[in-house]
This record gives sequence, structure tokens and C-alpha cells, in this order.
Amino acid sequence: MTKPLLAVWKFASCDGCQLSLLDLEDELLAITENIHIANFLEASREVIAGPYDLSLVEGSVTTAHDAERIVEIREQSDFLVTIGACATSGGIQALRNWADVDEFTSLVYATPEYISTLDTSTGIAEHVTVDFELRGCPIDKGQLLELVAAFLHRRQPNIPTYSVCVECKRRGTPCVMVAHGTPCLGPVTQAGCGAICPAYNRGCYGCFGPMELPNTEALSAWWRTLGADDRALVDAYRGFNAWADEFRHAGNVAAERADGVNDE
Amino acid sequence: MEHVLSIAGLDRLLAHLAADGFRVVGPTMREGTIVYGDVSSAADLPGGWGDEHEPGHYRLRARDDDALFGFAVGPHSWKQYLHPPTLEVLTIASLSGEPVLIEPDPPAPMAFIGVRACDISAIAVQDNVFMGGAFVDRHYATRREPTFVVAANCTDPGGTCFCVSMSTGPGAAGGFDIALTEVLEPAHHFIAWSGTDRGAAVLEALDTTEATAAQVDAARRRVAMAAESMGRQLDTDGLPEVIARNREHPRWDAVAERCLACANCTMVCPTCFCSTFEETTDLADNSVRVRRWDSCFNDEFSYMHGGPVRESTAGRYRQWLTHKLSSWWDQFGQSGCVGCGRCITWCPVGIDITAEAAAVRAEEVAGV
Amino acid sequence: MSDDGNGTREIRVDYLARVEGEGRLYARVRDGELEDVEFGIFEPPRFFEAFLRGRPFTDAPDITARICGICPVAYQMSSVHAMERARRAVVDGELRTLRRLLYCGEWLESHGLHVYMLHAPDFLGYESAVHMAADHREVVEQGLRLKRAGNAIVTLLGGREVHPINVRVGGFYRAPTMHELQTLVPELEWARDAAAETARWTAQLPMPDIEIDYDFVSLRHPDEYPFNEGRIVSTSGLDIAAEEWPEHFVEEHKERSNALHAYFRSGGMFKVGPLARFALNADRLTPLAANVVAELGLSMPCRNPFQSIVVRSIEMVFAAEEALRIISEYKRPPESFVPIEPGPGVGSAATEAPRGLLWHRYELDEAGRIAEARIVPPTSQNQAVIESDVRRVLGEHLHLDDEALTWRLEQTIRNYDPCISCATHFLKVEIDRA
Amino acid sequence: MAIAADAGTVGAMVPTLVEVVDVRQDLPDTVSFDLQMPEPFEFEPGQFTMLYAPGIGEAPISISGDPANHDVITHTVRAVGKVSQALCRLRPGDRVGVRGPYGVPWPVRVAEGGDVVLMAGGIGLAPLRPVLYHLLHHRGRYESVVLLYGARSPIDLLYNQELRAWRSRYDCEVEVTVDHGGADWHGPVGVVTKLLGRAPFDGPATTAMVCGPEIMMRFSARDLIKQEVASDRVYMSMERNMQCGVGWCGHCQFGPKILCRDGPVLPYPAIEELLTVNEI
Ligand SMILES: Cc1cc2nc3c(=O)[nH]c(=O)nc-3n(C[C@H](O)[C@H](O)[C@H](O)COP(=O)(O)OP(=O)(O)OC[C@H]3O[C@@H](n4cnc5c(N)ncnc54)[C@H](O)[C@@H]3O)c2cc1C
Ligand code: SF4
Ligand code: SF4
Ligand code: SF4
Repeated sequence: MTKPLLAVWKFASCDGCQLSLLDLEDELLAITENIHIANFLEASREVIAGPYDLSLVEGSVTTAHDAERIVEIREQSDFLVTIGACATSGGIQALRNWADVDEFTSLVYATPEYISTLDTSTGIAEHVTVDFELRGCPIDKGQLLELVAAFLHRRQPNIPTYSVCVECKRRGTPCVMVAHGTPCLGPVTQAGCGAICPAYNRGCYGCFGPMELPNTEALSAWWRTLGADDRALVDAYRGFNAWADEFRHAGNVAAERADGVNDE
Repeated sequence: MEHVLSIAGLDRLLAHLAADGFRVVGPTMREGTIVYGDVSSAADLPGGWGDEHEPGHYRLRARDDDALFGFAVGPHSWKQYLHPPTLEVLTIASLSGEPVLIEPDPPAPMAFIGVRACDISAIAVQDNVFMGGAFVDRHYATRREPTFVVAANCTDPGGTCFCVSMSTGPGAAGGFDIALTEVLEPAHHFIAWSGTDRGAAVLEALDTTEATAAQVDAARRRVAMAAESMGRQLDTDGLPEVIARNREHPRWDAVAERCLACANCTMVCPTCFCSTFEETTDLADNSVRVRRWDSCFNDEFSYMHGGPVRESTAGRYRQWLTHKLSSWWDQFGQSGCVGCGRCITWCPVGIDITAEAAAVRAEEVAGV
Repeated sequence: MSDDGNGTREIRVDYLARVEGEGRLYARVRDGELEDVEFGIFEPPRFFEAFLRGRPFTDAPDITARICGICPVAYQMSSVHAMERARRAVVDGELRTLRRLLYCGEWLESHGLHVYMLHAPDFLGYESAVHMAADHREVVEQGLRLKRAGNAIVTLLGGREVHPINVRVGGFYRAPTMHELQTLVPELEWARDAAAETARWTAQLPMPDIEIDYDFVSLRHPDEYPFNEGRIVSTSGLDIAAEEWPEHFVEEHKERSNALHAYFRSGGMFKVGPLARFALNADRLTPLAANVVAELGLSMPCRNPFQSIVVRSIEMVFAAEEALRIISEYKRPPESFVPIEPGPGVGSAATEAPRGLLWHRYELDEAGRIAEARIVPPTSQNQAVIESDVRRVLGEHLHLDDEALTWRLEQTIRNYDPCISCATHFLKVEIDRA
Repeated sequence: MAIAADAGTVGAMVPTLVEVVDVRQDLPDTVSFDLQMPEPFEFEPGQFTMLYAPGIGEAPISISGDPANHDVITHTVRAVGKVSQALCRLRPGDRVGVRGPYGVPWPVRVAEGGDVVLMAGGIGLAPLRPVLYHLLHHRGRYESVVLLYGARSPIDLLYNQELRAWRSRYDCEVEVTVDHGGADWHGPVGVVTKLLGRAPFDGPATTAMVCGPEIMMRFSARDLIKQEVASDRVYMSMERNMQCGVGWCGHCQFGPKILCRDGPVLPYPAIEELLTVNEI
């Protein structure tokens, strides 16, 4: 049997998600025995032409050229999986979606005329059909391994969509919101990371994006009782998954309230 | 016979159990909470610390005495040991060849130190689920059967406790090998008695003195006082029926506005037993079946092809409350709630099961 | 690649492999003379400095980490130090030491990745470490294990290997227990020895014999091989504090090169990274690392860019040794961070990312929100010198056929372990005017 | 670690691996397969097993074959998700894991001496087929035997050949309807309850067993009762997410019922009210 071909693609991103593949130190060689890394520039200068059986796409679409490139990649990919918050919801760079990009450009670049970029940073699914999403900023390498193993065995990967709290409790971490009064996004955020932040005494900051049924309104209300103001809520929701529907909405609601109250 | 056990005697008890081959676990302090962990002497226990419980709120509180069990309950429950949150239940080695099914060995026997009366009831509830029916869960049973239970009667209940309403506490009526009541005055000691022969044998070996009637009485009074200071109450009179006939109550939608569907209540609940099975193949030719705690608040919990049966938070909250207070009776002939108060304290937004049940009762839907 | 028959050769590598991020190389040679070289970066811009504005100062370590998934710790370190300076807070004792430990982890991980997975295949003629594993499985496994040893530190101390969550302005959210750190020891002891072996192994790899007269720039600390602290020094005699960086360096926008390049204000380019640190701080290496240097008879300073693979290996020895020392002396601090109130201020800091000096500067408003941010990563500082190396190597290897020459040029760039993702937030995007 | 093969020490969750001996593609998305049991396997009509597709997972599947056959057991699976799809890919010689049988069976004893009406929708015929086999094996114990079966369209008819064979028998009445007929469909078109009107049974003396989509079962029960079948003589087989089959996972709760233990077959009065509640 010929090995299936794997391609790893990069759009606007930090490379952290694709690095997770190389961070599978114990499994990397076993993976390459089961799947042929046909196109993965961060790891190999060998490039085998498509079509590919499995494409992992990292990064968000921020240029007109990338918007075209993703369509070509989709055409060459049998099964296309987005890896990470950038690819899934635009990533941290989606904060530009609220801003005047020309102003952003001039803030950062000496010669803004030479910068050609779209006004928005968007997830891959806004451009092409995506077969599966791995959440996280960065993705969890265990979930990545599960995805690859499931792909090879033709089964559905075990990727839960419930809240971070479930993993937090399985891990035995006392709730930081209840026990310390620390605001935590865990109850509205999808599990997958293993509930790391509460285990380190900090609130979850939402890098796996919204869970399946997030009640951001109720959580925001409770954060306020813990002393978080609307600005803090805006900052919290406008993080690494700022452009994901439910967080975007929650951030906008808080922003409107903040503007109303602060009257800047 | 009741014994007087000194603090040194407690140390001897723990050492004795360890020497008998038990892994000894009990309350310890971690990150501002009292949670279970391995203990080897009284010094590992949260001496001088109490706890403060309100809906969605928990804080440690320094006591003005040295009580070792001067708190109510923490976020952990004993189910984490008897029904572990994540457990590899089966390995299927070499899938494509001649598959071999391998079950894990049970862990070393455990001794639980400081089990509250409500938690003894909770353990009994789970015993019923996993061992009381036609099929016995061997993962549970091999943990549960050898477990040595040292109860500690409650003398300082928390603001979310309602064991009296559920008739499960604050004193343990049975289900223990040894029971302790902590007495702080005049000298710090425990009144101890056994509930099983092996408990009696251990106590005999500890070099204790026999308690006088007055000492026993003083200890009883402390537990009786605890019964007077419950943080909460639940009117259980006809409650299973009330809940069962109010499946269409507006309160379910009202609570769904506040509920995060985050599943914390079910995770901290000492009786919630639900789990999911995940089959994970590795890159070699093996498959591992993992059992993980699951919750009726999760979308996939009620999933059937096409979508979840319980799509809304209202439906999920109703399932939780109804199961705890009503349908558990139909299924297992007892209450699924023991009144420990954990779900109230550890709900990140402070939803209170006693308040929700009372609200449903107060405004029963007419004509159902 | 082409030869138009008129003696013009074009070397074009559209997607540079085994570098972090997306870059390209273009070179044109006419009549045996080098006409044009361009090391371009077409990674799209992500505007970090812009959207940092208005965020609370405490957000900087988490947000700037996302500039680079390969060296997030470096971003977290430079940002927390800059913020602490802005707020005039001092973080020392065990907290400072834990930061060094975290950096040890990142260096081990990043250098392990680069030496074995990205760079070594060039010397042995493999397309990738995976190809290399077919013939040298133990070598690749050793590399992966070294990398994992570094990741183990970052994961324990930081919570996960990429974008650790435990770093905060003022210290950590949670300090590890002594017992937890002890669990790292056996693997680190192995890693220290394996890194020494790695140095010996890399030293005998076939490599071009080239000496380039670089002006090296790195941090220098009175007692330590530098991670988080020290003055910025250079072979040409510079010796300044981090906040003086803008007075001595300038970033130029060179239109044809598609990027901002950093130069000395006085003119002239410089080089940051392992070779620079080694050149300026070899006397601060830990004992075993120093022994290995002596044993290998490495020239000091080392001016052969291809030998960076050896120097990275030596830095791995150092990182493992230093980590072991820190763990053996560790006492869990009573508080995991120094509380810092929000408020105004200006602060800059430079720390040593695996790839070289990483400089941050922030201005905070009255509410402690970021009013202005400036970030200069190592790869942008090395831009100019990378292009210059490419010219030089090209000039000396014109006899090679296109295939071999291309590979050699790629290798020249990979000598720098360039992290393009880092660089892009200020790099200009290519505009296709065709 | 214990090799989970020694009888007696095996946990209730450990499947027995058995060989697939025959596979029949019933419909484009539905497959029946026979499993060779290493030891005689007894089950009652309506019971199910947990079938394990190695490396993929388990699913509850009703036994669809003849309860008199203790050596080879049959299941019929519709491919809808990860496990069922894997089961539908099975080939003779492959192995699957089996646990069971589990669950409360159809009341074939209760029904003795009277008429029996079986009503099936779609794949719901699979759990009812063992009942029909049983009734036909013990034909003398029952009065009329009626099977009413509805499918989406003629090509969705399960066990089509067998249906024809049953129809040609004189000792049972088999009626089939489809939601959408076609040019060459000459039978009834419409919902299965429409068949009730002309089916030969005596309501008060009838036991009815219904299996199909929830909505179909509700309407069937309503119409059966209209035809004077006692409501406690109407039984239906319920379906919920089921992970363990032995009462420990909690998923298959249907209000006060734990379906793998108290069901899947339940008398209508026990669930009548629950069937009207959303999200139960
Ligand atoms: C008592 C009983 C008898 C059944 N008999 C048959 C039968 O004879 N033939 C047949 O084709 N189907 C039958 N089903 C339905 C069958 O079990 C589901 O179609 C199957 O579980 C879907 O699993 P999957 O992994 O293919 O689907 P996925 O959609 O991938 O489901 C994922 C998981 O959800 C659960 N799940 C999803 N749908 C159902 C469901 N309908 N019922 C129970 N759990 C579900 C399972 O745990 C499954 O593993 C029966 C169900 C029950 C409860
Ligand atoms: S999702 Fe986060 S970790 Fe992944 S590429 Fe984007 S910024 Fe990096
Ligand atoms: S700490 Fe956060 S993730 Fe954990 S239970 Fe509490 S709210 Fe949920
Ligand atoms: S309340 Fe929910 S999670 Fe708890 S036992 Fe009942 S169904 Fe399971």
C-alpha cells in the first residue's frame, strides 16, 4: 500500500502550530513511516507535487494572493484540516478587523505604500470548505497526533467540543474563579489544551475558541461581579480567537457597554 | 466501644494503614483549597484551616484553633479514586494480527482518611450504580472493595451544605471501618469507634484509651451542633414527584440564562457517574479504550446521528437537576443528591440546586 | 535556475525550506559576476506593534509570544523585562533564576531542532531529517530526544512547549515545586552529555572553509553567559544599555531588498546570534561547555558561519549544564511574582533569543496600557549580513552547478536559523507589479 | 496487566472477538453480517449486543437473526457514523468484538394466545425480525400474525426477498408501504399507520410491537389504541446514545429509564408522557 501524502501549508501565522508536528518527538518517525511528508517546507526541502491525501493548513488569510492560494490548495487536497486559531478564526492578527488597516500599516511601516494586505484576517473556512478544525493557539500536539492516527485508521478523531472546565475538573484543579476570584474563560472555551492555565493558577484566556454552547453573557455578568470592567471583558474576548463568532459578539457587546460607560 | 485517640494516635493510625499496604489519602492543602492527596501523618492535614462556602465562592479561612478536620468539603470527592476521571480500561494489542485484549491491573488498596458522612452516602450511591445491578464494574469494584474508610464526622459545616435535609449527615451512621469525631477541648483528641471487624482490629492495635461517657457525649454534642448550622435546606417532601411533573416549567429557561453548561456541577458531584468511552488507535497497531468522566451538560452526551437530543442548556440543566432529585429514585431507589453542597460552591456562576428546586416547587405548573 | 546562454545565471528559490516562516532567495549572475542578490521575505505582515496599542501592559508576554512559535519564550522574556523596567519593578532571586531556566529549555529545544532537523541534513546531503533518518536513525533520534529534553523544561515551567502560559510581568503565575523540577534531572544529565557528543559530531561534518570578518553584537553579563540581562556589546567596542539601542542602531527601509535592515548608526552591518554570543562571551561558558570548546580547538572568535552548527551544540551543552545547576540550587519562592501596579512608563529590554538579540521597547499610558510598542527581532538585525554572506558564498562557489550552488546558498541562509515569522511584522510585503 | 481472556475474570466491558462469516449488502447503506460464535449464544428477540469495530469503537446493534440459531448470529447495520460505517465495511474473515446480549426483549410470551401486530419503520425492521422468526417457529401459540412495514421508497426495503417470502405465506399477513413510490411500485404509498385500517387483527386481543423513528412510534401507538389495542399491550423499542450497554455510562437515560437496562423495549404507558417532552 502506498503511504498517504501529507502537506503542511502556511498562511499568516507564527509557525507554532506546524512546529507542534515536529514537537511530537516520540512519534515523529513513526508518523513518517505511516504517512509521506510530501510538502512541509519547515521540515524538508523535498516537495512532491499534489494532490495530497491530508493537508494541514496553518495561518489566516490576510492578502489577496493568499485568498487565491488557499483555493488552489483546497483543489489539491482530499482532506483539509485547519490547525490553530489563525487558520480557524483569523488568529490574534484578526484584531486588525476592528481597526483601520491603513492606520495600522503606517504605525508599523516606514513606507506604507508598499504594503499590500487585505483589511481583514480571516479563517480558512471563510474561503474554502474545511473538513476538520483543530483548535488552539497553538494546537495541542496530542490532538494533532490523534487526528493523524484517526486519519490513518479511517475513524473520526476524538476531539471534544465541551468546555475547558471538564478537563480542568478531570485534572483535579480547583476552580480558580471560585477559589481565588480569578476571572476565567474556561466555561465558554472549548477543551483540548488539558486545562493548563487554571493548573498554573491563572484564568483560561480562550486560546481554543468558543465551546459548543457558550453562554458568554452569563460569564461576562459573573466576571463583573469579580471586579472585571467592560474594558477587561473586551480585552479577554478579543484575544487569540477574537474573530470567532461567539467571542466576536461577546467582545462587541462589552465594547459597546464600555464606550457607553467610559464615554471617551 | 469508643476510643480516645490522640493526635499522636492519629499518626499511628496513618502509619499502621500504610504498613498494612494501603495507599493513604486524605485532605491536604493546595493552591488555596483543601483537596485530597497522599498523607503520611497528621502534619499533612490542613491543621488550623477552615473553609468558607457560598454559591460560586470558596475561600480558606484560618481558624483560631488547630482542628485537623475543621472544614466542610473541598472541590475533590472520593470518586476520583474509585471511579477515576480518566482510565484506560482496555488495550487491544496488534489490531491487524491476532488481537489480544488486555485489562489493566487494579491499583494498590487505598485508605481514605476523613470521609464525611455525606460522602459515605455518595460512595454508597455509586456502589449501587457500579456494583448493585446485573453487571459489576470490575474497575470500580476492585478499587472499592479493599478500600479502608476512616470517617470524620462533620463539626463545622459550610454555607452550601444541606446534608441534614438529605438525611446523610453530619454524623456517619455506617459505611466506615473507623469513624472519628474531632474534639478540640480540653485537649485536642478524637473519639474513635469502629464500624467493621477490620476497623476494630486496627483500633485495638493503636494503643488507645477507652472514652468515658462524658467524652462520648461531648463529641456527640459537637455533631449535633453541626446539624443545627447547615448553610442550606432542601424541602424533600414529595420532591421527586414535584420535579417529575414539572418538566415544562419556565424555570428551566430562566436558569439556562445563567447556566454556562460548563459541567462543573456534575464533575464535582460525588455521585455523578457518567462517562464516555474513547477508542484511540496509536500509530503502531494498538488501540486503547479510555473511559473519561462525561456530563449531561455536554453536547455529545446525548448525541445520536443527526444531533444531540438535549440541544439546549435548559434541557441539559433539567436533566441534571431531575436526575439528582427525582429520576435517580426511579432508577436506583434512592436520591442522587447527598447534600454535600459541592455543586453550589463550585458552580462558577453560583447556581444553587436547592434554590432552583424550591423555585420549581413554588410555582408548579398548573394542570400537569 | 537557468542559464540563458549569454552567461547569465539566475538562481531562484521560491520557497526556502527548513527555515521558520516563508522567505525566498533570488540571485542573478552575469558573465561570472554577481549582479543581484535578494533574500526576500513574503510572509504577510501581522501588525503586532499596532494592535498592542491600547492593550494592558500585562498582555504583552502572551501576545508577543505569538510573533514566533519557535521562540515564544524569548518574546515573553524581552517583553516582561521591558514592562518591569517601565514600571520600575525589580524581579530577582529565584524568580530571575527560573526565567533563566525557562530560557535554557527554549535554547535546548530550538537549537536541538535546528542542529538536527534543519541544519545537519544540509551537511550530509539530505533533503530533510526524515530522509536522513533512513540512513542515520540514531542521529535523528538523538536530536529529537535533545529537543524533547528542552521542551520538557518549557512544558513543566511554562505549561506547554509552544506559547507557554505561565510567564507574567513580575514573574510566574505558579512557581514549580522542588520535587517537580527534580523530575527533569535524569534527562537533562543525558542531554548535557548528548549535547557534548553533538558538538563533537558537528565539528567533523564537512563544511566550507570560509572566514568572514563580522562585527558581532550580543549581550554581555558580568558573571553569566547571557540570557536575560547584560549590556549590549560588540566586537568593535560598543558597550551600551538596552535603552540606548535606538541611539546606536537604525532600521533602514531598503526598497529593493523588500525588508527593513538594521545597521549601526555609524554605518556598517553586524551579526547577532550564537556566533556573536560565543565570540563575546566564551569566557562565561559553563565548565563542560568550555572543556568541549577546548577539546575541539575551536578558533575564537569563530568566523566561519557554517560552524554555527558547532557553536549551537556548545550552547546546548551550556543550557543543559546551567539548567542542572539551577535545579540543584532551587528553593521554591514564597511568592511566584512581584505585584506590579498599572501605570505609566517607558521601558526597553534586550534578551538573547536562540537566534540572537531580541529588543523590545514599550511606552505605557497612565492606565498602564500600551501607547507604543517597538520590537526588533534577531532575524531583522541579521538581514543585511545574511545577504552579504550569500554574496560572499556565491562568489566563492560559482564553479558549482546550479543544483549544488542553490543548495549551498540555502545552507548559507540556514546558518542563521532565520525566523521569518518573527521578522515579518515589520517587513514589507512584495508587491507584484507585473 | 491481565490478558482479558480467562473466563470469569473478564470485566463486563470486554468484548469477545468473533469472526465474520458472511456479509450481505441489504441496501446501499445497510449491511447484514453473520458472526460465528465460539460458544452457543442465547438471546431473545429485541435484545442487542455492543458490537466493537476494532480500533474504531462500539455501538449498540440489535440482533436481527433467528433466535433459534445459537451458533451464528446476525446483525443488520445502517452506516450513519464512525462505528456503523466501519461495521458496514466488514468482510468475511474479519473480526469484530461482541458483548451481550443486553436489554429487555420483546414480550413474545405475553403475546401468546392472541394476535400480534409488528410495526416497523426503516431499519426498525431489524430488531423485529427475530420476533417474526420466533412467531413463525411457534406459530401455534399465536392467533393472527401481522407485520406492517414502511420504508422511504421501494429501494429502501430491507430484507426484500424475505419480505416476499413472508408475504406468500398463508400463516402471516405482511403489508408494506413506502413514502414515495415509483412507476413500478404497485403497493400502498404513505405512512405505515395507514396500513392499520385493513390489517386483520382483533384490537383487544392484540399485542403490538413497534420499532422505528420516535415520531412513527408515537403515531402508531395512538392509532393502535384507537383500534382498541390495550395501551399496555403496545410496546416500543427506544433509542438513545448508548456507550456501555450495562448501565454505567449514563448516556441512555430516557427520563426515569436507563434504556440499556430497563429497555430498549418498553410498554407504551411507561413512556407515553415522556414521548411528548422535548429534549428528554
Ligand atoms: C438498543 C439499540 C439498538 C440498535 N440497533 C441497531 C441496529 O440493529 N442497526 C442499526 O443500524 N442501528 C442500530 N442502533 C443505532 C446504532 O446504535 C447507531 O446508529 C450507532 O450507535 C451509531 O454509531 P456510529 O458510531 O456509527 O455513529 P456516530 O454518529 O459516529 O456516533 C458516535 C457515537 O454516538 C452514539 N450514537 C450515535 N447515534 C446513536 C444511536 N442512534 N443510538 C445509540 N447511540 C448512538 C454512539 O455511542 C456512537 O458511538 C441501535 C441503537 C440502540 C440504542
Ligand atoms: S494559531 Fe497561534 S500558535 Fe498557531 S500559528 Fe497561529 S499564532 Fe501560531
Ligand atoms: S478554573 Fe476555569 S476552566 Fe477550571 S473549572 Fe473554573 S472556570 Fe472552569
Ligand atoms: S446528573 Fe448528569 S452527569 Fe450526573 S449522573 Fe445524572 S446524567 Fe450523569
